[in-house]
Parts: sequence; C-alpha cells; structure tokens
Amino acid sequence: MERLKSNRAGKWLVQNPIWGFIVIIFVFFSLSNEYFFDMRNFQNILVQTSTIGLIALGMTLVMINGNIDLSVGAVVALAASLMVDIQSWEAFSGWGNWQMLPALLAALAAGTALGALNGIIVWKTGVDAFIVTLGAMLGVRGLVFIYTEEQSFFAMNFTFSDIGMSSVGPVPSLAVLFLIATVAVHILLSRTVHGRNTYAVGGNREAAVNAGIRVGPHMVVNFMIVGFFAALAGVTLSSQMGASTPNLGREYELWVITAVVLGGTKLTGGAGSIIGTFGGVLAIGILRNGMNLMQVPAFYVLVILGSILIAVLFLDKQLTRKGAEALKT
Amino acid sequence: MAETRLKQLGGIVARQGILIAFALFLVGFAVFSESFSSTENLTSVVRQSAIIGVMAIGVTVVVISGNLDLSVGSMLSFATVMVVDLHDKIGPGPAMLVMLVAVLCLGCLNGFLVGMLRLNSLIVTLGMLSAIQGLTLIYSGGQNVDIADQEGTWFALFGRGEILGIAAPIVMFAVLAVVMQVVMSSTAYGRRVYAVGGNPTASVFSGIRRSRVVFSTYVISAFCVGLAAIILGSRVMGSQNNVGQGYELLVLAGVILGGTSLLGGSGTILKTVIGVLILGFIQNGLLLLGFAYYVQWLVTWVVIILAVWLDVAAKRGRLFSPIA
Amino acid sequence: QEYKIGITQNNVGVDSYQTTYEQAFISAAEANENVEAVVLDAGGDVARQIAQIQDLIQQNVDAIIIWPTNGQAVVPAVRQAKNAGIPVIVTNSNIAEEGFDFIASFSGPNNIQQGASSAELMCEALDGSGNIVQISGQPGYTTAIERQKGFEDRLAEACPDVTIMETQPGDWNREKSQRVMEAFLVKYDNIDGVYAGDDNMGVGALNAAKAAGREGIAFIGATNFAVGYEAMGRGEYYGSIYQSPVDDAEAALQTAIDVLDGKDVPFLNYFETPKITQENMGEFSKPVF
Amino acid sequence: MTEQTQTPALRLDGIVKTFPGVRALDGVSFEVRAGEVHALLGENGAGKSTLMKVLAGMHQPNEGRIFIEEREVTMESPLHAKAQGVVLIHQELSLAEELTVAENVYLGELPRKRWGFVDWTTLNAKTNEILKRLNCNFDATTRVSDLSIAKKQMVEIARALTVDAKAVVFDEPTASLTDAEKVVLFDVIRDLRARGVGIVYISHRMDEIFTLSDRLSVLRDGNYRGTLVTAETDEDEVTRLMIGRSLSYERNHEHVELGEVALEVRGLSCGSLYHDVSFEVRRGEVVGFYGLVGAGRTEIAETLFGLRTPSAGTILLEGEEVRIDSPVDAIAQGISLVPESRKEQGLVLGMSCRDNITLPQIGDLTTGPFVSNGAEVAIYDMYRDRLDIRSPSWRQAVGNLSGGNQQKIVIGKWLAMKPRVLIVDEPTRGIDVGAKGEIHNLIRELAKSGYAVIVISSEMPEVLHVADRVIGMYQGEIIRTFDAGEVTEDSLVQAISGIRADKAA
Ligand SMILES: Nc1ncnc2c1ncn2[C@@H]1O[C@H](COP(=O)(O)OP(=O)(O)OP(=O)(O)O)[C@@H](O)[C@H]1O
Ligand SMILES: Nc1ncnc2c1ncn2[C@@H]1O[C@H](COP(=O)(O)OP(=O)(O)OP(=O)(O)O)[C@@H](O)[C@H]1O
Ligand SMILES: [Mg+2]
Ligand SMILES: [Mg+2]
Repeated sequence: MERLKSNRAGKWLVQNPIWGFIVIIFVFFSLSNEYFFDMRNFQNILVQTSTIGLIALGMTLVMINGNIDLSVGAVVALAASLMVDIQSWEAFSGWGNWQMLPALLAALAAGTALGALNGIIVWKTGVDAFIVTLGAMLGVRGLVFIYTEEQSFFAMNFTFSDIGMSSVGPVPSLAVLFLIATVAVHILLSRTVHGRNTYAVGGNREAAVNAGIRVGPHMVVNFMIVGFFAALAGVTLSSQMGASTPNLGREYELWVITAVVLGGTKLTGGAGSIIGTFGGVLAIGILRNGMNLMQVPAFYVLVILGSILIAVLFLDKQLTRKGAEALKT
Repeated sequence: MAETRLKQLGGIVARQGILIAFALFLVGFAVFSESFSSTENLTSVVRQSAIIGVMAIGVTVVVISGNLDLSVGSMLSFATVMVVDLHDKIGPGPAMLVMLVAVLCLGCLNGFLVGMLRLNSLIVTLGMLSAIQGLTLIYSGGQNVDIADQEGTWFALFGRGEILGIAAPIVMFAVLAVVMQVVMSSTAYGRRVYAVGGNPTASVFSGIRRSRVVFSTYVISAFCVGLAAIILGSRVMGSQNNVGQGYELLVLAGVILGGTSLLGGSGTILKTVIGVLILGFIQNGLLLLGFAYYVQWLVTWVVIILAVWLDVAAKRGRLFSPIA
Repeated sequence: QEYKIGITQNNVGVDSYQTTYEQAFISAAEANENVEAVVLDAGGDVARQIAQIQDLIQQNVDAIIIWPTNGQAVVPAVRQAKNAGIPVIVTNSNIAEEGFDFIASFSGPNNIQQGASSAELMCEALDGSGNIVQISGQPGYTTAIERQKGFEDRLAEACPDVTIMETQPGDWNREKSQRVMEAFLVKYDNIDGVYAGDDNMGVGALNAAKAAGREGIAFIGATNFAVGYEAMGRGEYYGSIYQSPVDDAEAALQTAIDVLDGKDVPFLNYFETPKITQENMGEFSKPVF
Repeated sequence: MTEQTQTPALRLDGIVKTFPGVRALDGVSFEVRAGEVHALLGENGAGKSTLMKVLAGMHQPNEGRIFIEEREVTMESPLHAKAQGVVLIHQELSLAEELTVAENVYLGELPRKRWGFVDWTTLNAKTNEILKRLNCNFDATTRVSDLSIAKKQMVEIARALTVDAKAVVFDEPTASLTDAEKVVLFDVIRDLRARGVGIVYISHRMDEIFTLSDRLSVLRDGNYRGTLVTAETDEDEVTRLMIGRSLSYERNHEHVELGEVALEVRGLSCGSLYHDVSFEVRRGEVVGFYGLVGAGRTEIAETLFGLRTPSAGTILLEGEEVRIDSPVDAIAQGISLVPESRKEQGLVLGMSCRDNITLPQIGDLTTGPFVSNGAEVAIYDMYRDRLDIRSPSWRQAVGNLSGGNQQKIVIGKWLAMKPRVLIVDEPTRGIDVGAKGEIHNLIRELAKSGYAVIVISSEMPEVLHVADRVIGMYQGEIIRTFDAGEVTEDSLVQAISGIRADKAA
C-alpha cells in the first residue's frame, strides 16, 4: 500500500480509485465472456453510456457547486419529445434534413432555460437545490405530458436515427460527441475562471462571496450547463431511437448522481473532477453491458449492481486509508 | 408584559413559515373543493399519509445525524411483500415478527456500511435500493402476493381497523411521531444524534460513539419501514414488488419540507409530520379538484417550492436570499 | 439445427403477468431442445432495451423477440436488427406501424379489443346507463393508452348513456389506485361503476369502496389476476378480461421458431382474450398470478 | 517615526449593529490614519470583528457612516469594499480547500486570458512573488488542503497584498502562526505602513500590540472607550480600559504539595508522529508541553484521549496500566481533552451553549429516560459565571458567539467533567487578556485541588507562567524536561529547536 502511494501512477490511482475498479471489471469480463472483448462491443458501451455520461458532465459542475439537479431525467424526456416532434412540423417540411435544426435548437434551448429556471429559483429563494429540482422533476414531467398529450413521437425521417447510429471512421458518432464533450467540460472545469470558481463556490461559499464571486449567477450558469447537457442527452437518445416517449429518462437522475459520486465528487461540494466522473460513468456502463452479455438474470443484476456500488466505495476507502497513525474519528 | 409576550409569539409564528404555508393550503383547498374539508376526507388523507409519514420519521432521524437513506422505498417493497406472503403461510403474528427481523437486518447492514465502515451514505443506500429491489424479486419470484382471507384476519387491524374510534394507521403514525419527537428532543440519545449530525468530529471528541449512533439511526429507519409495511400490507391486503418504488424521494421531500437540513444537525420530527401532511393534502386536494395528473404534477412543483420558500424566507426575515 | 433466440422483455417483476410470462418462456425454451434462449429484461427503460437489442445483434443470435417498452422508440433498433439479417418478432404489445417493415411477425393480445370488451361488460353491468370512473395504467405506456382508448371509444358507441365522470392514473399500483378511489368516493356519491386498466388496480378500488361501505358499484378490470378472480367468486367484482401470460409466451416462442423454420406465419398473430364474468368464470382456471 | 500624515485613511462614525438579542456595536466611532498601525482591543465579544466586518462590507450597519480618505462611502459587499481599498484578513480561515494557493490568493479576481481561460503563468508568478515577500516556503501551485493551519493563515494574509489597499485589517492574524512566521508578518505590516497604508490590527497579545502599533483604540461591550498613543501608555492602563480593572499578574509559584503520580507514560510511540515519549504528571501538578508547530504535542494528547492507537508504549493511570481505545474510555478513566481546534473538534456550532457544555456527560444528566433540563442549565450557569462567558442566553447557538467565548465554552465543557487528568491544547488561543488570566488561574486552582493538568501551548509566557514543569519537544521527541526553577526562555528555545541540553552546555 505504501509503495503504491509513492509512485506517480499509484498516487493518481489513489485519487481516482474508480479507474482501478474499471481495470478489474474489464479484465474480469474479458476473461469470462467471449463477446465482451471486441471493438464493436466497446463502441456499444460508449454509445450506451453516452446518455448518462453527457448528463453526468453537467451534473459534476452542479454538484461541485454544492447543489444537485434531480430534474435531469424529465428534461431528457422533454428535449427528446421536442426534437422528434418539431422536425416533423409542417412548417419545416420543405427544409429537407435541415428540418432537424430548429428542432435541435428548440430542444437545447428548452433544457437550458429550465436549467436557468432551477438556478434562478435556487439563487433567489435560497431554497435547497434538492427540493427545487425535486419539484422540477415532477413538474417538468408534467410539461412533457402536456406537450406530448401522452403520445410517443416517431421520426418519419430515418436520417435522424441514422445519425444516431452513424460512425465517424470506426467510432460511433455519439461516442465521439460524448468524448468531445468530456474533454470540453474537463477543460472548462480545470482551466477557466468559471471552472475554478466552481470549486470555490462549493468548497467555501462564504469565502467565495467575500472574494466577490457572484455566487448566484455563477450557480445559474452551472444549472444551465446541466440543463443543456440533459437536453443534449435527450437529443442523442432520441436519435438512437428515432423516437421519443414521455416516460423517457425516469430514474436517470439517480444513475447520474451515482456515477458522479463514484467518480469522487463530494455531495457537499468543493471537490470532484471530470476524469473521475468519466470513470464512474464507464464503470456503470461496463457493468451493465457485461452482465447483459453474461445473461445474469434480471433480479440478480439488481443485487449485483447494488453490491458492486458499495464494493467500489469500500475499495476507495481502502486505497485512501490513512493507515494506523490516523486520527480515529 | 402582555405586549412583549404577544410579540414573542408573533416572532415564533413568523419563524414557522411552513406552518403558515400549511394553513394556507388547507384554507385554499377548502374554498375550492366542497368535499375537501369533510371529516371523511381529512381522515382519509391522514390515513393515506401514515405510510409515507411513518417512514419519514425514521428518515428524519437518519438525516439529522447527517446521512441519507434512499433505500427505504425498496425496503418497503421488500417488507410488504414478505409480510403479506408469510401471512398465509405462518400466520399474521409470526409473519410480522419475521418481517421485522429481516428488515432490521437490512437496517443493520446499512448502519454497518455507513456507521462502522464510514462509506458514503448516498451511494450505500442507492446500492441497497437496487440490491433490495433484487432481493424482493428473488424472494417473490417476481409474483404479486395476496392475503386470501381478507375479512377474517386480525392483521386487518393495522391498515383498516380503528383504535379507540380513530383509524389505526393514524394512531400508529401519531404515537410514533410523539415518541420519536420526545426521544429526539428530550433524551441523551436524541442529543447525541443532533451532535453527530452537527459536527461528527466534535462529537467523537466529546466521547460520543459516532459509529454506533449512525448505526442506530439506520436501525430506527428500518424499523419505521417495517411499521409502514404492516400498515400498507394490511391496507391493501396484498403487495407487488415495486409498491415502494419512488417512495424514497417522496419521503425525503416530506422531511425537507419540514425544514430538516440535508446537512444534518437540525430538524424536528413534528415538522416532518407537517411536511408529510402537506404533501398528502396537496395530492389529495388536486385530485379532488379534478385536475389531470400532469396538471397535478405542475401544481405540486410550484406548491412545494412556494412552501419551502415561505419557510426559509420567514427564518431569514426577508423574501429573497441576500447572496449576490 | 439449434436456434439461438434472444428476448428482451419490458419490465419483469413489475407485475406478475410479466414474471409469469418470463417463467413460461424459459420453461418453453428449455422444453424445446432445439432452442437456446438468451433472456434479458429492459427494466421498463427504452434506452436499456435498445442497448440490449444491440448486445443481442452483437452476439449474433438467430432471432430476436422483443416486448417493446415503447412501440415507437424501438423501431430504429429493430431496423438495425433487420439490417443485420436477424428476424424480429414482437410480443405482447405491438410496435408502431412505421416499424412493420422491419419485423417478421407480431404475436400477442389485442389491447384495443380488450378495452372494447371491457366497455361491453360495463354496458352490460349497468344496463346501459350510469356514471362511472376510470383508473388507467401508468401514463405514457402503450398498453395503458390502448386499453383506455379501446374502452372509451367502444363505450361511447355501445352505451352513450354511461358517462365517464373522471379518469385518473393508478400506475398499475394497487395502493395508488386505492388512494385514487378514496378520493373519487369522497368527491362523487353517485358512482355506479369502475373500470380499471388491470385487475390489480381494480381490486385496489374495490378495497376502497368496501372500506367506505359503498355498495352497488360494478368493478370491471382487465388482465384477470388471481385476486380479481377470487373477488369475482365472492360476488364483489363484476368481470374482467382473461389473458394468459403462458399462452402469450408460448405463442411468441412458437412464432419465432416458425419464422426460423421458414414457415408461413400471419403478420398479426393475436391470441384469444375472452371476457370473464361471475357467470362464466367456471370455464376458466384461476390465473396463476 | 515613519511619514505619518494627519489625514485619516479611514473613519468610522457612530456605527450601530444589532443581531437578534444582541447589540454588538453601540455607536462606535474611530479613525485610522494613513501610515499607522492602529491596534483595536477589547474583550471577547466586545465587537471588534463585527466592526471590521461592517467596514469590509460583510455586515450592513443599522446606523453610522464610513469615510475613506474623508469621502463617505457605503460598503455594499466585500468586493465593493476591496474596490475602495479596504481589505480584511479574517479571524477564521476562509479558504477553498481544493484550490491551489494561488487561486485562493486571487479568489474572485483570477487573471484571465481570452475565452475566460485562467492565465496561470501570471497568476502563479504574481502569487509566488507575494509568497516570497512573506517568506513562505511553499509554492503557489500547492493545494491548500495540503497545508498546515499556520501556512493556511499565511495564504490568508497573502490576500491582503494583492491590491493597492488604503486600509488593511488584520483580525487576530497570529493566532495560529509560529514565532518565525510572526516575525515575517510584522515585517510585512511595517512595510505596508511605510507605504502609507492605514492598518487595523486586532490581537489579544499585548506584546504584539506594544511592538507593532502606533496608536490603539479600545472597545468594550460594543462601545468605544478611547484611543491611546501606544508609546505613551502601558499594559495596565490598556487593561483597565478594556475590562475596567487591573490584572494582578502574580507569578504563581508558591509551592504546592504534589500528590502521587496520576498519569505516567512510558516509551509511547505513534508511527512517525512521535517517538519514545515518557513522562509523568502528579496530582496537583501542571506540566507544560512546549514546542514548534508539528512537534507532535497534539498527537500525544490525542493518543492519551483514545483518538490514536499508539504503536508502542504504555499508559498508566494512578499506577495501573490502562488501555484507552476511544474518547469514551478516556472519559471513563477521568481524562479530559480541550482540543486544539475549537470549530472542528470542540464545538457543534449549530447547538446551543448549554447543549455544548453538557454534551460529554449528557448520559448522566437524566432523570428516568429524560435529560433533566434543570441539571443542564445549572451546569451551564455555573461555568458561565466561573469563566465569564458572554452570551445572551443558554439558548444562543455557539456559532453566534465571539471566538473567545466559544473557546470558553469548550473549556467549560471539559471542566464540567471534573477530570483526574485534564489536557488543554492551546487553551487561550484567541482569548482576551482578562479571560486568559482567569483561565490560567483556573488551571492553577484545578491543580491545587488535586487535578493533574497538561498544558500544550505555543506561547512561551503562557507555559512559563502556568506550568510547574515544562517539557520541550522537537520533531516528535522529548528533548528536555525542565523543573520549575531551572526553566529559562533561552534553554527552552534551544530545546524546541532540537538542541539537547548536553550539547548546549
Ligand atoms: N451573526 C451573529 N449573530 C448573532 N450574534 C452575533 C453574530 N456575530 C457576532 N455576534 C455577537 O456580537 C458580539 C460581538 O462579536 P464579535 O465577534 O465582534 O466579538 P470580538 O470582539 O471579535 O470577540 P473575539 O475577541 O472573541 O473575537 C458578540 O456578543 C457576538 O455573540
Ligand atoms: N501539513 C502537513 N502535512 C503533513 N504532515 C504534517 C503537516 N503538518 C503537520 N504534520 C505532521 O504532523 C505531526 C504533528 O503536527 P501538529 O502540527 O499537529 O503538531 P503539534 O506539536 O501539535 O503542533 P501545534 O500544537 O503547535 O499545532 C508532525 O509530525 C508533522 O510532521
Ligand atoms: Mg473576533
Ligand atoms: Mg498542536
């Protein structure tokens, strides 16, 4: 253990234990299942995790801020419905494939706007983000049902779903999008003033206020970012399906939060990273994919998934343990 | 003298924004829906709220100690399926006993992982949420369970019967609330829970066995789930594997509506009761007004935020948050 | 000749029907030595179901049976399977018409027809006039929508004097339905009948009415559950629609095998879902779920 | 002295600030000239920090006016205040732990490149410059969470040097600094003064005030008491102004009969923290532990209190070997520890004063299953009177008390346990002179009545004044033990720098 901590790679691993875990399950599934270790399967995993992954990128910012957004699942459904419905509006029928553009803009704008709304409420009322977005989780779902009148939408234009299934070279487009977004948010968080302020606001809100950071607008921006990514996830998900349903994205918030926390972001704010979040997302994706391929019965999948979440935490604890000298509190 | 008393009283009322919000809702619904304020309906709502309420009491204790319990929903499914299933096999008494033991074991597991091993409570209980859901399905084989003789069993008492002329779920809810309120406010144990939630390190430096306190809160929470399962099982006389799905967030909403901070160290049981009742009355009121379900969701969104806003605004003495 | 057949189900464990279906499917597959089954569950999540279809394509199964979590959303994934040369059989509830080109066959009950049958039962129970309330399934799910539509359309046609006073969702959940019914009972004192999207919810409504001491209400459900069957036996429950998950599962597997064998199969392969009432319940065995 | 001008850099006029139940400032006026160090004194809770927070825009005053260079201003926010040239170095650390030193120093004002990117080169260069000026041996890119408290305090101070300030307020900056760092800080302050900055300096340490300040003002119970020129006054006058009476500082060493050995430690080690530590404390005796930050004194105390597992050695209480695995064991054995960090380890800030004081013994204050309110309040009242705790009522949340009063609550909490062995770690950090004297007397009294007391302190006068024997520690080892008679400042300084008696002699 001590030796592990002394070299650089070891130190990195101690800070991001999730990647150690990923290596373990990766090796495990590769050895125990013939279909797992396959380029196409890896692509599948990336595409399948991209939905949760995109949202998790935004959620990381919000959670480092010390807030949370439970409404992302509902926003996914709203964005997906807008995306699929608007592109088939009469008004755009002459636009060819460009009919997707207004739909895309509307979907992303709706997500961003709802994020802004959440953020402004949190800022102005001082009500805990948990309760604000819990309300929004219900309310936005209500909006979805009002908008869709309970209907699922279907994209007549197969180009839409073809985009979702397309590839850039050997890599699926959605995977590329996800990877680009990951890098972008990583840079945002680690290199820009806004990103650094995100840590300050979450780590010590009073210090941030005293230092003159405009905490309110800052938080609103991060809520807008998570709203944007939730909407983007809705768009990519609907393009995988070429359709949307009003119940899309239920319980996504829980999985997203799980991924983010697995990746080392603190619920209390102030700490976390995109590399960690990416690891958390990947870990969940690999687990699900591996268990599908191994045909673990549905009931046991739940038990295994739950146990493994806890096991990862345990591993994390072991890696970061201070040793016998530590204060016992 | 009298004047200052009055002023004090005014100050106290002003700080209890949630009570005002609660009163406003009641009046509002009563104005718009005739059937709302009937005794029949009011008791019916409280009776319905008892299940969420009993669970929320347990979760409040967990939250005060600075942790979360998201596993209560699937634990409720587990417990209800178990007690209903065993009812016909070994009789109501033993069924309840076995179920309580099983649920307490799950609570101990939560408590061990969070209290003793100090693992992050959100992820632990999310993991348990999933695992217990799986356990339930494995236990029942995915089948619904039912009680065959619904009329003849004394198990009917808990969900359908009356005690001293009051619906049994209400009595259980009220008794539990009062007992836990007293425990939290007037016993050494309660004080320790607040201390652990308020400052875990300082509590250890004060000679409090932090691990044990955290452990115990999860046992209490599990016990409350067990009680809720008895009420639910008896009320429905059957169960399905996902009855409790989503309850964890509803329960938490009730707790937070009551003003308990997720950061731990503050909150009271009685306010949780009010929070839960607000949720129950909103749902019921909107249903009686005949809104479509999605309109109900929209209104709930607005109402929840308004209620908590009123509460925090009253506490800080100004409407908008001062942060820039 | 061994067939590898993959199935992705909607949401096993959410209710007994789906669970019994799965068990029936597995035992039917085991009984047939020519079939190796890959059984997956989407847990009600469209995205996960699509992922599972992709995983099945990845494993190069011979045929895919899909119980759609959503009739529209799975169409592109089904198209992907078709493009990979794998025949797709849809079971239980159909996919959207746009996807018909990509599937080999549908096998399952006709939910619109079921709703219509329930409406006919309701007319019968109320002698053509009265006030009723409806407790629908989980909003947004095809089965719920189709049954509601079938019921409402047929009711307006068959007995226009029966009025639906209000419809609220019961989410396929008995406790939720009980709560909804309690509110209905407070609100309306003239309820003559209740239509519930399945018997599980129907029995919840019945519980509420019994607790409130209200009598003379006709309860009609769908997908006859054991509890509904028993309540019918006690004379408390008017009627329901008999639908066997075992038939459903076996039909799906058989259809898949027939497709693989190159036999001619009808495109829409509905199986029988007869009305069941207190009168004729003797002709049916008690549902196993 | 230096080029003092007569224009006030800063003037406060009739400032009133009330909190629910407290009138913290009751019409305070005072002024600071450009190019002077103006000390602000007062008992704990007198309102010093509140006044400065009003000045820095963190609190809005109920009444009163603020002038910068005779121009009236309103301080809307800390940023606004900073823009007007007023910088406040907080009494309590206020840093974002996950960020680097540089980011904390320039928090809210990170230099930008295009597209909102941080200009790291400029940022780190500018920060390193400041750190160099402050003689800090850590780098701008170090993460703050990796720093010791003293170094964090230096980061806090570095913030004052980022702008061209007209006035800088230091609110107890030395509470957790070592002597070496203090010297650097004083140089920086003098440097600022030379540049014509008006400086407000808050401290409870008279020696600092007299070395550093040009003039001093005194607050008492939220009222302004007067301003004195430092060179023309003495400690006694200042003290009288502060607390209304003189302090009799008799050096308390009339010989006390020592009892039998209460606590004995033999060969105690804990990994790399400290090594082979042996000492004994008798009943009636006060043993002082003196050393530099990081010497391992706190860790020894924590081990005795069951918070660390020793890797070797034995602990004996009244001759019997004991195992102490947790604070619960320690308390049961009659050991109390007043911890080093009151906010993190000592107090539950959201709880009332009463609840904090009775927390360790809450299980014994019950009648039947219920906590007895009467017993609790009685304990609170007793220690409030004994320690002169200033709080509007026992219901007040501890977090709302002034720093010094918080410290008194922690001490009261552990005195109330009536321990056999009392360990106090930095007991008077942030405590005013009056209360400090009281606490010292209290410690002596406790010893006299048969307690064994260990005092850990980084203040030499404190150890010398209060302890019968002094143990000097250096890097986890006991270098030398001094008896009451033989201890001198010089020998102590040698010991804590690692120079052993034999070599020194
Ligand atoms: N936020 C607050 N709410 C209520 N009372 C407060 C608050 N802040 C300060 N006070 C009260 O105001 C008074 C002055 O406190 P302040 O912190 O200014 O004292 P101080 O002179 O800095 O003391 P110390 O030397 O102990 O730091 C105290 O009685 C304190 O309890
Ligand atoms: N920032 C740090 N990073 C790593 N180790 C540290 C750090 N600060 C202190 N230590 C180690 O911890 C041990 C004791 O530190 P600590 O400052 O608590 O000692 P102390 O004697 O109690 O000093 P004081 O009471 O003055 O704070 C030392 O061995 C020191 O090397
Ligand atoms: Mg102060
Ligand atoms: Mg120390």
